[in-house]
Amino acid sequence: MNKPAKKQAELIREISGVNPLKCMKCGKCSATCPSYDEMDIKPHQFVSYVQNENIEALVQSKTLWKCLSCFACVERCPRDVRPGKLIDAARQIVVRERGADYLSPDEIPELLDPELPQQLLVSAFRRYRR
Amino acid sequence: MQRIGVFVCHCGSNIAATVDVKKVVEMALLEPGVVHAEDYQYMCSEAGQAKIAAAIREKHLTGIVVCSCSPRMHETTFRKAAERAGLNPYMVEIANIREHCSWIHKDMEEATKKAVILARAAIAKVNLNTPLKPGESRVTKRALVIGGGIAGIQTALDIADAGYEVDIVEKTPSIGGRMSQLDKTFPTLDCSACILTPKMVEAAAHEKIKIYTYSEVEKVSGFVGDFTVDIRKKARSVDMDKCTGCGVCQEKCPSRKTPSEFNRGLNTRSAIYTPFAQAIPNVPVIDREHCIKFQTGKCGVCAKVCQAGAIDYGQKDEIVTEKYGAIVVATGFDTIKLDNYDEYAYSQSKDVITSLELERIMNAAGPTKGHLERLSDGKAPKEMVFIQCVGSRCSDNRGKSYCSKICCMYTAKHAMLIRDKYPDVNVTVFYIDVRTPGKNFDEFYRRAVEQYGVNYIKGQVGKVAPQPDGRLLVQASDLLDNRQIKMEADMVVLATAIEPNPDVRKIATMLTASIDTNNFLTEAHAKLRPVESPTAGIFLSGVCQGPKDIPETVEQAGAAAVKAIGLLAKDKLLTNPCTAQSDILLCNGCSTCANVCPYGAITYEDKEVNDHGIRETRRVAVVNSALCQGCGACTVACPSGAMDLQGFSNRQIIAEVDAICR
Amino acid sequence: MKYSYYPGCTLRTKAKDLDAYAKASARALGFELEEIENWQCCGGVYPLGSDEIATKLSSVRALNEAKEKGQELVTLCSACHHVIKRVNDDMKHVEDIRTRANNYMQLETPYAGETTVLHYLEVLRDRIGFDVLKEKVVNPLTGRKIGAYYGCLLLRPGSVMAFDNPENPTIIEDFIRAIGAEPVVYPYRNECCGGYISLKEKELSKNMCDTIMESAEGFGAEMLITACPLCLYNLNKSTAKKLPVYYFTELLAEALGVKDAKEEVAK
Amino acid sequence: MQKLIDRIRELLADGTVARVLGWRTGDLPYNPEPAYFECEEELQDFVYNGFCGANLSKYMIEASRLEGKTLVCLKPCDTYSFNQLLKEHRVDREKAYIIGVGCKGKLDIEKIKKQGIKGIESISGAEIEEAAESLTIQTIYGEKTCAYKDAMLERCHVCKGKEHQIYDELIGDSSDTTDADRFAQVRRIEAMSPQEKFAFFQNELSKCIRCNACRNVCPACSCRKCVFDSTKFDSSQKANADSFEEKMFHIIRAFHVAGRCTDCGECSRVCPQGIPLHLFNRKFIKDINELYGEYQAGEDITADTPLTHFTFGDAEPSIVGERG
Amino acid sequence: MSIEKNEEFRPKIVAFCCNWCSYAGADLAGSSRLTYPADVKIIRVPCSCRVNPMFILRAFEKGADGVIMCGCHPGDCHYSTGNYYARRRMTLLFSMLDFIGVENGRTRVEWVSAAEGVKFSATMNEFVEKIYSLGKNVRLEDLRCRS
Repeated sequence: MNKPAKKQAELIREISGVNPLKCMKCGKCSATCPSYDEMDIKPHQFVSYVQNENIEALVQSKTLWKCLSCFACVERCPRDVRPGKLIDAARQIVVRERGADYLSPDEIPELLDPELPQQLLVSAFRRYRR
Repeated sequence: MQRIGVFVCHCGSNIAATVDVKKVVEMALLEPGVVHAEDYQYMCSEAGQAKIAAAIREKHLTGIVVCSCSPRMHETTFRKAAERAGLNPYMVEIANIREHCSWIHKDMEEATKKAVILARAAIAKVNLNTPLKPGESRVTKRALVIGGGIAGIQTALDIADAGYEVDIVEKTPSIGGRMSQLDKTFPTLDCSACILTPKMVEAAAHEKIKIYTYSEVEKVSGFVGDFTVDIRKKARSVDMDKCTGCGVCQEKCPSRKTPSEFNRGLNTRSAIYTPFAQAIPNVPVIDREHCIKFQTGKCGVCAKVCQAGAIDYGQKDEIVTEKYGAIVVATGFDTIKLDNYDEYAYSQSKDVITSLELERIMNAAGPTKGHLERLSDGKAPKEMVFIQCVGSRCSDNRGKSYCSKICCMYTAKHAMLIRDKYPDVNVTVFYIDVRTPGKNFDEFYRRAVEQYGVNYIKGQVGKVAPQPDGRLLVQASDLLDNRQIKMEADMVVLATAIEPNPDVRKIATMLTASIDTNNFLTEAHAKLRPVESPTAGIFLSGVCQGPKDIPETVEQAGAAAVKAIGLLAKDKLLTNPCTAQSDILLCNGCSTCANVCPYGAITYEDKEVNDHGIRETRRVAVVNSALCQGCGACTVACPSGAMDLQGFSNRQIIAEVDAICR
Repeated sequence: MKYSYYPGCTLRTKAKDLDAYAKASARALGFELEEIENWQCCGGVYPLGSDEIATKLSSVRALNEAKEKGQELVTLCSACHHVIKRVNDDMKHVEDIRTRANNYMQLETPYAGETTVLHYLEVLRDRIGFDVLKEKVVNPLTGRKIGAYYGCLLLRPGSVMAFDNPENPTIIEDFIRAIGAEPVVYPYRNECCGGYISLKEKELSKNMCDTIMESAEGFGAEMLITACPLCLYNLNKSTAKKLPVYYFTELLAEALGVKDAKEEVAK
Repeated sequence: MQKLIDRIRELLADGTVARVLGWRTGDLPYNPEPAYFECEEELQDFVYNGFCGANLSKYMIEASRLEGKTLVCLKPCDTYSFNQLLKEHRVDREKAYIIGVGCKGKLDIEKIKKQGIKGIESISGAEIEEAAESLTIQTIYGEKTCAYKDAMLERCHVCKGKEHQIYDELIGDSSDTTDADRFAQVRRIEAMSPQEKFAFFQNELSKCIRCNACRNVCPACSCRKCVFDSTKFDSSQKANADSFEEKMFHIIRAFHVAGRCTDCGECSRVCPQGIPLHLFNRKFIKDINELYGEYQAGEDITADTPLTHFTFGDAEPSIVGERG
Repeated sequence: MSIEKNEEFRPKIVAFCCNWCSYAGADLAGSSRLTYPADVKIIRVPCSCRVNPMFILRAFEKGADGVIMCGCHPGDCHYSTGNYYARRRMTLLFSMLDFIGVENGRTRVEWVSAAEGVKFSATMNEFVEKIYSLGKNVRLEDLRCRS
């Protein structure tokens, strides 16, 4: 990322509408997350990374692509921090700046099977690409 | 025309360094009504006060303005000085040229200009001041304590020991409160009942204390020193004088399916019942909603078996009206409803319980006779999980924003007691922070870890999932190990947030005592007046003011008692003379003012008036100056300007406005 | 009673059954689903970013069309419901989004969240009533033990979706009771199936579905029902316990005795 | 009207009421005025027609102090004022016998004159029985016609409805004459720039001659002594034309009646300078409706008045700036 | 039409402060030496509900350029409910002033507790700055005199 980290953090806060300072570090998000084991930066860490403006690590992290947007952390967060929204905002920044990073049209045919619903493709495109 | 003296204080250099005090004196002398002006180093000193007194006498002053520090600091001082010199104290006004001027401005010319204007406003006001006289009101030497838990009992005992009459009003059939439901108490682990019961007995036996159980406060009127309270004594259906407390009626009662309030619904009780064995008074009540006799007309077993003939199905609610000088609120708390926390499966599994329910399970008189067992199948648990901060510290409107304060300690207590009694049970506590300020408190918690091997894990639980085999899968964070834990447990205990007793809002409204967004009663000053409500004559005891444990509750109960005693010890109270007054010639009798009065101080009377020769009877507003606290809401609501506030009249304030904008 | 109806992409292709059974059942229950003209795909996922406007417009168009017709808008697919309901909430409560979306759309009168968005299940519960449904059942599915699978999209975030208690929902269980079968409550019915992750991380979503399947099976379910084509797809990929998964509308049509009518209605 | 007069005669004759509060024919065909009638003979001058716009509620304050019952004729919109006065204990329900008279919209002579109709000798079509589509006006310059609607008072275009809120009996039919948006003009002004707003009101208010007609007719302005006439606020400085009351009179008056004003429109009807004074009241009503929930003064006398009531979540005053 | 003297504009600003919270907050600002311009003059009232809209109109009429009212935070009123009434009254009054073309920035309500000396000072700085940017208030004085 070429923008300074401070600005990036600002942008994440703005897009997500989340104030990471509200976090009391209870870890309920990470306790709740079904993708926890796949993530390199865990949901609760994600919040403090934004707080500390450690953005470079975030945009490189696998977490962006492992979050399911299932909103379990959003629902259960006792402080209304909603880590899922932060993760999505970071993902937005990445796909907006880098374009199709995580899903390229070329790889799609091999991912398909006869039962696969359109909904899945549509959703994945929305999440993974600009 | 007033004869006004103006006194400008240097306050050492606090004022004089930034304000040209001589200039203020000079300018003040130009104002209408001013016949004397002088400055002095320290007006509040004895010498300064003597100067004021001398000027009042020599120049026959009718009003004075002191240009000095904030009236919140020395208004009383100068009023007293004026009074000693024969001037009505309410003819004194303060121009705040320190906090509002010299301390915040740097430029001397600017600060001086402002000081002159502030003095001018005060002079304009004094020109319209009238002498006021505080009223007197009597003090009824009796206190009311609302709530019969440990807070209420302690307050009542302390007041009674000082020689004043006290009445306790308790909603449930017995005094004792939450503390009577507890098994052991931290940090000493003595049995709760063993320390509480003697206090209950002492209160019941005290000749100065009268206890109304199964009763509620219905209506409060009056004011500090002279409250009138209606107490509803709910029909007990049992004659208190005849009942011997033998308990046969409870044994024989055929209706046995009502969840026991005392045991938090973990087992059932009969329709005629005393909440627990040590209840005071030891006289049962009939729960009419669940009584077969009351519901169907057919039964009457209790009356048949009662040797004393104490059962009285015809008993009716009774209203007792009493007068009190002081009221202490000690309404306590309850645990929150867990409807918003279904991820912890409280409603889905019997083996997910609250800490207060665990108290009952651990208690020898409880539903399991003190055996630690799963409520679903009666089996002994092997693996127990405690979850902290359930509903506390939540800013998402599902729970409470505050820390419930007692949970860390009682969880350590529970964990320790379980490990002590059942060493083969593993205990895991999931916490966010462990908060243990207090004497011997942290040591207590460390003992749980170091001596008893309780496993504390930093991280919140996300979900409790009941498994087909009846065990509970707990999914949690371990923040220090940075891993997600999935562990099976046999029982899960939720450290449920506490909240003020829901009835407190109703009571606060009756008392016009202020209450915060969490329904805790507000104290008059967070630091300096923590046991008084801002409403005079109302005192706060126990958790109704904020979360606290037993020692703190008892401390505060004593403090509230001292404040109440201080009030009861007075024979008379002086009332604030800055109250609203209605001009009966202007009053329309429209009732608008009464609608906004927070104290019910305004009533309407049909009064004979003489309006420039026309005599007629009119409906007019009358202010009870003992009730009026002088807020002025009525004066603005009044469409005709009939209502005005003494000491802050419309003309006085307008005169200030004019002086500032001149 | 006529409702505006938003089918969504998958109901026109892979999930034709979900749609056809719903319409057949609607007819039996005395209401009609009138398809929105020229609907466009909702996008499948709700764009969370507060600065996302363009991606919300297809929902706004559908919402506005329902508003103009004076009808409530009914959805069937969980994802469409989630997206449209949340966009509607934005249009109602977030001034910035409302202004920008309206500036873009240039509608006759600006749209400000006036339309009520209902999921088909909410129509059954809140408009028809499960007790009425129960009376109309001709072929009660007595003896079938059914696990409801809610997934995440219908329930969360609870404050916006306002569908049911997000941690302990009961609407599908009540539905199961109404069609004469026996609901099986299991704790993972509101946990995620993996959603779109199954495109690239098949293993991850399979694991999640295994947990769900095992839990449901353990509590005695013989089958699962869902409202979401993607959930159905993912659950079917589970290798753990192979419980059959159905759309709730299929069982509804069966209970109402109109299962065979679906082909006719589909036209 | 005959039915009304017959009934009034009956009630007066059998002693049910001691007097009648109604309208008496004026010296011109279009200026009937409020009047008391105490006997049969006086009733010859009684009139009720399209020009009887005057709201008689306020007279009931005085009538409540008289011996015996007073029969008062109230149009649907007048009953709101009566109710409001009842709520404020200014009138005595026991002293009033209310006949709810039918109303199909009241006329504004100024509107007729504005159409260039001068030298009026008589007007037909303003009688109540037939809801005439148009008025036929005999003038010294010949016969003119004018659509009834075009001659209606502003307030009738935003009619509160045909239902009487309080009455002992009803005589005659009413209709809802609403055909305009009550707040349209308020909205138009709200949309102006501060400069335009100021210019608008400066232009209107500079016409004011402080005749106090608006205050005197207003049923909400019923204080025994007006604050502008008392010394309570140092606000009665008659001599100085540039004084406080001169500038603030209308704003203060509107604030005094805010939450109590039923929007009866009498202030604008009687203003000799044609100042649209009701706009101030409507602005308050609109704000109250938007900020604190729909409220119609005089509709429900048990309801909380907006300014003597509150909710914890009320809007902050800063909303005024935020609304833009 | 007279030509205005080229004199530096110093606004007249009246601040009504309730005795229990905001006046004490102003005292705290003073004892913490938190400065704000001398243009602000404070009038002490027992409660924000004592502030009659007439006082505010009077101030403007007498030449004030801005009027601010401070009271206890909603829920914390010393008299329980006073500031709730004040809030409604001021909202409606300000809306009316806005309606007749008086700039909304000239009126303000701020809730300042006894502990909020910093907020008091910050609010006053902000408000004075706003009044400077609006310049002299001519409108209310001129309302009835056609220019």
